[in-house]
Amino acid sequence: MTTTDNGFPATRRLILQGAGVVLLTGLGIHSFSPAAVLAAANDKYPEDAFKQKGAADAIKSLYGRAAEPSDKVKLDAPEIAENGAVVPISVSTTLTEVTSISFLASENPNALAAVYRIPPGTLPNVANRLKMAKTCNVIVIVEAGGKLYSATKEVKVTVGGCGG
Amino acid sequence: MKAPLAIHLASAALALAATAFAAMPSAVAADTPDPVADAKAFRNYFVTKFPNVPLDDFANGPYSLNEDMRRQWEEKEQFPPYEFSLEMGKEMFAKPFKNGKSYGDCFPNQGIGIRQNYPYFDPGEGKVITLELALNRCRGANGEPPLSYVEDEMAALTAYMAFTSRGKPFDIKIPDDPRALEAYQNGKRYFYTRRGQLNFSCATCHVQNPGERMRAEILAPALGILNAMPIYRSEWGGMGTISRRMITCNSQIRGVPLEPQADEYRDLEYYLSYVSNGLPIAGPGARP
Amino acid sequence: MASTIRVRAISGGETTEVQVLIQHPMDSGFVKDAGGEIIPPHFIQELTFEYDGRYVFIADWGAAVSKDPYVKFSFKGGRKGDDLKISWVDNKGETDTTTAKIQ
Amino acid sequence: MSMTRPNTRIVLLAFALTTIGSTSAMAASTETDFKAAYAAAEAANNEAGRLRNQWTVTAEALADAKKAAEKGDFDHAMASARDAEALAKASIFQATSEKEAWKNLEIR
Repeated sequence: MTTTDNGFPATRRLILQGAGVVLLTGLGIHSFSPAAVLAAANDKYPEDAFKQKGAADAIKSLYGRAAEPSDKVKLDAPEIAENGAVVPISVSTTLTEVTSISFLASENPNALAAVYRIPPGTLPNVANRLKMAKTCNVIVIVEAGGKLYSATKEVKVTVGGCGG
Repeated sequence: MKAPLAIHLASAALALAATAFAAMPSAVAADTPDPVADAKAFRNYFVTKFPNVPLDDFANGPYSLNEDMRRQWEEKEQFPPYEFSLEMGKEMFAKPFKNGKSYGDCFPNQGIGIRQNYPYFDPGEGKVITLELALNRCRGANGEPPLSYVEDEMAALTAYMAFTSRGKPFDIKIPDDPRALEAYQNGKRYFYTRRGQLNFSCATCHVQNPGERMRAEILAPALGILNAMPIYRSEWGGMGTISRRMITCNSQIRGVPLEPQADEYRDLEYYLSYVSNGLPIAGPGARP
Repeated sequence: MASTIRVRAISGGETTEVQVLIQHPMDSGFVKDAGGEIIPPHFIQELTFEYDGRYVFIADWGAAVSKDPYVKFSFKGGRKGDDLKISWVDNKGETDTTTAKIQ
Repeated sequence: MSMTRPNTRIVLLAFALTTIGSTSAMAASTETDFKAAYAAAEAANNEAGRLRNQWTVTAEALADAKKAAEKGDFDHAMASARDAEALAKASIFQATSEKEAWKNLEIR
C-alpha cells in the first residue's frame, strides 16, 4: 500500500506505520485527549462554520468562497421527509479530484450539518441521515480540483426534526 | 395544543345529537361472528382498494402505499435504527434469570420463530394471551419483576422474537370455544367503535383512510398492521411495543388510554392478528 | 461494554463499501426535555476511518446529524479480512473506537 | 380533512347551547356552586370510566377547574367544570350509542 498520496498530514500515518517505534510513540499519543489526537492528525474541526446561522455564511466560513451550481452533483433527498428527525440524504458526483463534500439545511438553526473529507482513493459518494427543523433547501457542496460545486433540493418537512 | 373549535364543539355536541343518531337505521342486523368470512372480507377490502400492492407488502404499513416514503424506508433498512434494540433483545433473551432459567424455557421451541402464533387463546384462563403478556408471566414464574409494557426492554425482547420469526405467516387460531369467539368479537367491536373526543375508531384511520395523510403521518392499512411490531418510530426516537402503539393511538384521538394489556387491548390484538393471518411477520419495523 | 459502533465493511473486489451506525443521542441543544429544560448539546464532532495506516474518510459533524447517526461511503482497495479502524469523539470529549474486519 | 366530517348542523347547535351555558355562568359563582358543578362533572367522568371511554379533554377541563378554584377564580372554575361535565356526558353518549353503531363501520 502506497503511503505518499493520501492528501492528509502524515503525522498519524507515520506513527501507525513505524512498526518498530509504534509502542513508544503510541504511548505518547494516547496520553493526549482523543480530540487532541485527531486535531494533530487532521485539519481542525470547523467549529466556526458549524456555528454560523445561514448557509451562505457557513459555506464562506468553511471554504472562504461561494459555490456554483453543477448538474454533475447528484443530490438524492426525499420530496417529503417522513420525519424531520431522520431524513436520508445522499450525494454522488462524476466530478474528479473531489476533496470534500458538505451538507447544509438552509433553515436549520445552524445550516451546516456535516462535512466529509475525501482523500484520494475514496469515492465521492456519501449517504447520511440528517435532522431538518422545517421545510427548506438541502444544499450539498462538492469541493473538486480546488473549485466548489453545489446542488440544491427542497425537502418538505411536516414533522420537524427538532424533537429528535 | 388547543382543539380546533369546530371539532371541540362537534364532539361536545354528540350528547345533543342523540336523536339524530338514534334515528339512524342500523345497517346490519345482529348475527353470530364468522371469523373466516370476516378475514376474507377484510383482506378483500384492502386488495381491492390497493390493487397494485402485493398482499405480503401490507405488512410494511404506510410504505406499501407511498413511493417517496418507501425509498426513505429502504434507505434506513440498509442499516436500520432498531439494530441496537434488536441486539439488546437478543442479549436479554439469552441471559439467564437468577434461578438459572431463561426466557426460552417458557416458550415452545425455546422461543425462536414463534412470534406468528401470538396472541393465542388460552382455554385454561379463558382469555387471550399476547406475547408481551407471556413474557412478563415468564418473568413472574421465574421470580423476576415485570417489565414495563411501554418501555425499551419489552420492545427489545419482542423485537428479537419477531426477528427470529421474520417471514413466517401469522397463524392465529380461534379454537372451538365460545369464549374464544367472544374475545375475537370483542376485539372486533373495539376496532370499529368510535371513541375519544375526535370520535374516531381504529377503522376511521386504518380502514377508511390508509395511505392518506393525517396531519403529517401517512396512515397504515389495518391489514398487516401488527406484522412489523415492535416498531422503531423516528417520532419516538426509539422502539415501541404493541401496547405503546395502542395507547398512543387512543391518546391521539383524545381518548384516555386503557391500562396496558387490558382485556380490550388483548382482544383487539387477537382480532387484528387473526384477520392478517397469512401475511408474514416483518418485525421489528421502522416507521416515521 | 458493547461498542457504540456497528460496522458493515464489504469488499466488492475493487472497492470496499463501508456503512456505520453509531449509538449516540446527537442532542442538538435546541430541544427541551419533558420538564421544559433545554437538553444540552451532546453530539459527535469527528468520526474517522483508518485503513492500512491512513485515513480513508473523515466526517466532521454538527448537531444536525440524526440520533444514532449513519453514514455510508466507499473507498478503492480494501481486502477481505483486513482491519478497518473507526473512532469518534464528541463535543464532551467522550470517545469510542472499534476495529472491524472487511468482509 | 375528509375523515372528520363534522356535521355542520350539530356544530351550530352545540355552539348555540354552549353560548347559553356560558351566559348563565356569568353571574358571580361561589365556591359552593363550583363544588357542586365539579362533583357533577367528576361523577359523569367516572361513569365514562366505567364505560371504558373517558376523554383526555375531560380530565384537562377538570384539572383546569381545580386550578382556577384554588386561585379563587370561581367563575372560571365553574365554566371549566361545566365544560368537563358536557364533555364527560358526550363521552358517555358516545360509548352508549356505539354499542350498536360500531357495526355500521364494519367491513363485510
